Amino acid sequence: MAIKSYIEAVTDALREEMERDESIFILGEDVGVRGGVFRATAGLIEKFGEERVIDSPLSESAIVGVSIGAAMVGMRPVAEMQFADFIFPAYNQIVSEAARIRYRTKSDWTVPMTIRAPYGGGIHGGLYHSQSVEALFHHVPGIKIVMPSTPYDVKGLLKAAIRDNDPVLFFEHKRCYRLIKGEVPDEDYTIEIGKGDVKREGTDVTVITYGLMVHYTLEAAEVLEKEGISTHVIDLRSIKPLDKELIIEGAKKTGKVLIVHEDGKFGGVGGEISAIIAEEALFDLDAPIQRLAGPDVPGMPYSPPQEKFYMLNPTKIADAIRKLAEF
Amino acid sequence: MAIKSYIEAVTDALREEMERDESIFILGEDVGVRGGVFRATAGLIEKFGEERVIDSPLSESAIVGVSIGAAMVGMRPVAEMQFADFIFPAYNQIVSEAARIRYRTKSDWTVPMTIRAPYGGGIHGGLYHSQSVEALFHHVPGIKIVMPSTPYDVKGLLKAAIRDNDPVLFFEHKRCYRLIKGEVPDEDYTIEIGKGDVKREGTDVTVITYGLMVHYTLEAAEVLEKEGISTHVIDLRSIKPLDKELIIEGAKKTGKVLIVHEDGKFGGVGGEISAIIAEEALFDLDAPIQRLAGPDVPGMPYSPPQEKFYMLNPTKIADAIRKLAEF
Amino acid sequence: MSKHDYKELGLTEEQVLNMYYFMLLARKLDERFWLLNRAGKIPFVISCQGQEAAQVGATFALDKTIDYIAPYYRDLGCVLVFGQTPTDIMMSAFAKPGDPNSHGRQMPGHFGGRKYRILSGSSPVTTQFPHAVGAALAAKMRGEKSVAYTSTGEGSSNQGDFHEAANFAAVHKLPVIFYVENNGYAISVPLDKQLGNHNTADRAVGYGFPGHSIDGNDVLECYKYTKEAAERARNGEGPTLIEARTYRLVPHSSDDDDRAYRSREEVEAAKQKDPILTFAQYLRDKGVLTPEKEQEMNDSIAKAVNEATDEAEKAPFFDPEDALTHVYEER
Amino acid sequence: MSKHDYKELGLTEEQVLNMYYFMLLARKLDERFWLLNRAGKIPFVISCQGQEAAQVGATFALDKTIDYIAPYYRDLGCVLVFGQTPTDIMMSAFAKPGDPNSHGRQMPGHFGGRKYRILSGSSPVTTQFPHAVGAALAAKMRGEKSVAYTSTGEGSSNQGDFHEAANFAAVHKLPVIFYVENNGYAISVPLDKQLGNHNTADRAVGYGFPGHSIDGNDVLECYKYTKEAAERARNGEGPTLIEARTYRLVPHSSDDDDRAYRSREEVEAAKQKDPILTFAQYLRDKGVLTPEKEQEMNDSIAKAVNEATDEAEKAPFFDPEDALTHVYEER
Ligand SMILES: Cc1ncc(C[n+]2csc(CCOP(=O)(O)OP(=O)(O)O)c2C)c(N)n1
Ligand SMILES: Cc1ncc(C[n+]2csc(CCOP(=O)(O)OP(=O)(O)O)c2C)c(N)n1
Ligand SMILES: [Mg+2]
Ligand SMILES: [Mg+2]
Repeated sequence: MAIKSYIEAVTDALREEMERDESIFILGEDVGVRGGVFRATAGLIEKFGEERVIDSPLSESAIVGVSIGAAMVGMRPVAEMQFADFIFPAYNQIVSEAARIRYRTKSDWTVPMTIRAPYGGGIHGGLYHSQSVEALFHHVPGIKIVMPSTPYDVKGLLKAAIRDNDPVLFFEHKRCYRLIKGEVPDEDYTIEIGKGDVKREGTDVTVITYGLMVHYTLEAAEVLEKEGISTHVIDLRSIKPLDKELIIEGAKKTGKVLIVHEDGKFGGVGGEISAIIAEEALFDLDAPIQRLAGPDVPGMPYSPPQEKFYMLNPTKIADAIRKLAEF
Repeated sequence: MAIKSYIEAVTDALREEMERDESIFILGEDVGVRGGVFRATAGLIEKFGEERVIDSPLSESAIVGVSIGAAMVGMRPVAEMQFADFIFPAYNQIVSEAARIRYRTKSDWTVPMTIRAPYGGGIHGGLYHSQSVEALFHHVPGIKIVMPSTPYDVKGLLKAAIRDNDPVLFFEHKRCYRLIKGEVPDEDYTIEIGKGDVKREGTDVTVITYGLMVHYTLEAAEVLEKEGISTHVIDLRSIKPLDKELIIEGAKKTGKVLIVHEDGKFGGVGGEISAIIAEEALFDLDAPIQRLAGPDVPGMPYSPPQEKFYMLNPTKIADAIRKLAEF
Repeated sequence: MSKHDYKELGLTEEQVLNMYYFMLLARKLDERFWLLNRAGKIPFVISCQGQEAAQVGATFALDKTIDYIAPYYRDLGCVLVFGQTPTDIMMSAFAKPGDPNSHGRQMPGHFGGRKYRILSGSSPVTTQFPHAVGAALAAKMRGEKSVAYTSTGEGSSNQGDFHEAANFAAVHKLPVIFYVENNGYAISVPLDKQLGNHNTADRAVGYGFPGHSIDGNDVLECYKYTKEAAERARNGEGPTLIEARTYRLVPHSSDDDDRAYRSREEVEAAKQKDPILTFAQYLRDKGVLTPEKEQEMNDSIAKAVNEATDEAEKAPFFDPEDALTHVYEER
Repeated sequence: MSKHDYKELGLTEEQVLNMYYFMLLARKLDERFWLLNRAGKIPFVISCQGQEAAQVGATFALDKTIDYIAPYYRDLGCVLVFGQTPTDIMMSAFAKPGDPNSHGRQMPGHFGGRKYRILSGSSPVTTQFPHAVGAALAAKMRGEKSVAYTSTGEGSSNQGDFHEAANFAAVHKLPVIFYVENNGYAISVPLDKQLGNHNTADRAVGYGFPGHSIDGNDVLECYKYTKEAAERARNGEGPTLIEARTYRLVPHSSDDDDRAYRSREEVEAAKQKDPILTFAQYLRDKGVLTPEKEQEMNDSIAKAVNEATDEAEKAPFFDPEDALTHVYEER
């Protein structure tokens, strides 16, 4: 075991997988000598050469489309979107192509491709360098979406994504990159995509969340413990498929559910989670299902006080849990 | 009053608006001499000339992007996506640009643009000519989404969309175009975007739906009435903003809610509707909130029996209502 | 009539007859689709008629044992050359088991098939361009000699993916051939309203690789230029853009009525240059297509088309529930 | 040094001094950003340094009373010419009330402002190209004589929107100028990995309108070609593509470290051709920029930059809740 940062876990997973399997290559903007604008691919071009760590032209649709073509004929591309905010020019290639090639050919053709993208706010990024984009993809059958919160989960899930025979969107929270550190085993391991994780056991309120918000929720839970409120914290880790069992189990356990995500509320991932609970565990509930999320505005402002206002934090989360506990 | 088809209501609204306001123009593929592949713009080029009814190159991102630019400087473009399925190349322009220009300039710049797109299945269109795409946009603050079911609503809402000072996605169900007829006033009128409509009053089960499914639900309700089951049918008409009041009121009225949409279930619009109810009317419910939707597969197959299997119909809807009534 | 001498192009008598055979087979299958559609037996047709020379000429220049093609919806000629059979085609038209393209899931014309080295295509146009570039990138990375061929219509060449794919391939000098079948219309939209420069091959200049606008009614010319492009590609010299100038002899699809937007005179004039008629005449003039051979070919094609139609008509549909399978890997 | 004679271009002494003034003002504001950033006062800088001639030369050729510009994030020179003040700029750098671009909502460099006829820009690159085309289409429809100008980097010219916008404008012969500031890098990616053909102006051939690759270090050359393009546009002759060859003298942004990917020698060599130094020399040689005038200009710019910085530093922030406003029209 070693202590690694969240971003080191990314780099380690990439390097180890590329060592293991020659068909894996990286494609993205500035992933080469620059090592990525966040340095997630640092050192890889030196190790694997510019044939396998490709600085692509500034063309997201080509990055994804070319990856799809390469994946169809047997390669395993790991494409990088420099920021999740810039994934939309590739939306057609992801939604119309990557997600459907298996289905439309009954698995005659498949797309074993991973798309990595840094997402999330709180980094002075303004409208277009702070976004969470999962809500714009979670409806799409044929893709998987992973959003890990810890270095351990990052490494195990990124390896699983790369080995998966279907397209996986792998969203990494920018704020976590250097902020979050944790133990990572030295041995090779993977984590099953679609399985959540209880990050804290509790009995009063169940919080269902993912990404940076897991950490904020755990902080809130610490504070609340002193007040005598016990919080059950589910880290979804994957947004698609969702770990329905863990969600239902968590809802039944406390009867009070708070769904937390950084992204805006309306039409967010929280809606689906709430609907699943309302469909399958309604009579186990002791309080309305609550969602705590970002405001429904088109983006996170650059203005520092406004960015702070937009972002959730442990205090806001603790308040919401407290309210629910007292319900 | 005259009896008009759903598509005639589209054409009439376009023509009347273009007569009223010179800044309105149409931009899309085959909208000119061809009058649109569904003939929604039939006769307009003859009346308004090719300067105002523009056959564009096959470039959805340009159609939307050019419309945005024209709208910013004072025009009121009505862009047509030939099929909703082909809106994704323009996703970046819609989501990153149209939806945010007001917000990012505090209304210094605005985008009074309408994007019309025929959507929906049951027309032997296969994966890429049958889609419902609203779930991929309803999360996006800054845009509005209208999905009318009757000629009356089409005309009133399309006029409202064109007069709206924000970008509106106006989705027209292809199957409704010639199938659905109804009374349309001769006088000018608009319908407020964001207001749903009770299409049938009932007391046992509340169905919340939109588009073609409104008609299928009304058919189901007819059948069920003979069995003594009374169905309350809410036609949302607009997906964004959602008519929250009408939804809550409908949920409270019967205590049993069925949400119906043609599109797949996971991450669909139904999730948000369910979550709103679970948040605000949980203790008024007598049964779990149910969602009846298409299967979670990447598209509607072309194979006739499979297309039929995919599509909802009055029988499937009646079964779901019956089950809920008996709960 | 072709201005090329097939022998000078290194083609044998048998090969040119074979080319003609595929062109005619494509045409006859296509004609049958329309009959079936008008009889209410298949819901949708999208045609190759008029573009057979462009398609057959190009794909004949490829190596179907190692190359990949990512064709577009009109490319019936291409997929026949790459091995699809009349039965494959008819199964696809009827959306029945045996359809190698999509197993009944997609509309006809959405080609594919791993065993034929045909990448799966969809409806949103030009998405296949980056895919072909990806296949070419893989070939380069693995040191394989294979070429990726992809085609689209001239209207579709205005999509952003055209540009992004072309530039990407140029940067990496990838073994890919971009082929535009310029048939004068994007559904109803004529060139004047589609293109600032009607010659789409000129775009190659901007990417730094060769571009050729060629006579798409001349199967030998299409063969010649594609052959050269394939050789360049195999030699590591990078992509080529070819525009084949053709004409769409029928409406856009079975849902279209082209009388609204083009004159009958124009269509009639184009029919005079029908590549099948002119190539048949060329072959007759060269003494290659004898009356006996012609009769034989017509008979065998008619038989193949009839049998395939019968088989497909009689075949059962897929089970409805089968629609739920193959969303993700099934283990 | 410019190979053009400003008088032959129809420019007065006052005008060329004014050009120099805007170039220098842009540079000095930009230098101040870096100081503020390194002092922890503003979180982000994206620079115009090295590209001032390309920006000022081009926008000087436009008519700011009727034309629209849709610039990209480096175009500080452009927006100054179109009327933004040092205070505007500093308010934007600090994200405070008075920022005309986004009222504190966007990062600096995301220009806009209706009163300045600057269309609002975002971060996803090249989306402004179709917007400018739309503004040009509106001008044509309304019979106005205005021109729409839009710019981007050479890396960004590989986005699909570049292609779609260019072709659309070509079809309709719209009054638009596409301007590419080719500074040799897209962040760390050099031309060899970005472009199949390093000359992006060659792409104009494919669209059927003129393209020019010009010396972006020569403000007069940039003026000359943009002026001609604007005249063509106003005469209904359609779009022009101009590539200005420049160099980015500083890292991509305050988050970048360019030592990883380019040598100090290369940067030093480029600094010898710094357009501000060479234009100053040109003006001195022509006797236009006298020592007195130079001193005066330096002083007034220093004062303006200082005052604007102070003002912005002292200004209050926006209210947090203000973040919830202007999502839709507020009635
Ligand atoms: C992205 C997208 N937009 C619109 C369509 C609808 N559509 C199908 S074919 C076609 C015209 C294509 O014209 P062209 O590329 O010239 O090919 P042709 O049909 O003439 O062979 C259109 C608009 C589509 N399939 N995909
Ligand atoms: C669609 C999109 N992808 C990626 C980025 C991140 N990004 C910002 S600037 C830049 C490089 C741009 O290079 P170039 O166009 O040459 O302009 P320059 O910065 O050199 O002036 C990149 C990759 C972005 N802003 N938008
Ligand atoms: Mg065509
Ligand atoms: Mg650059």
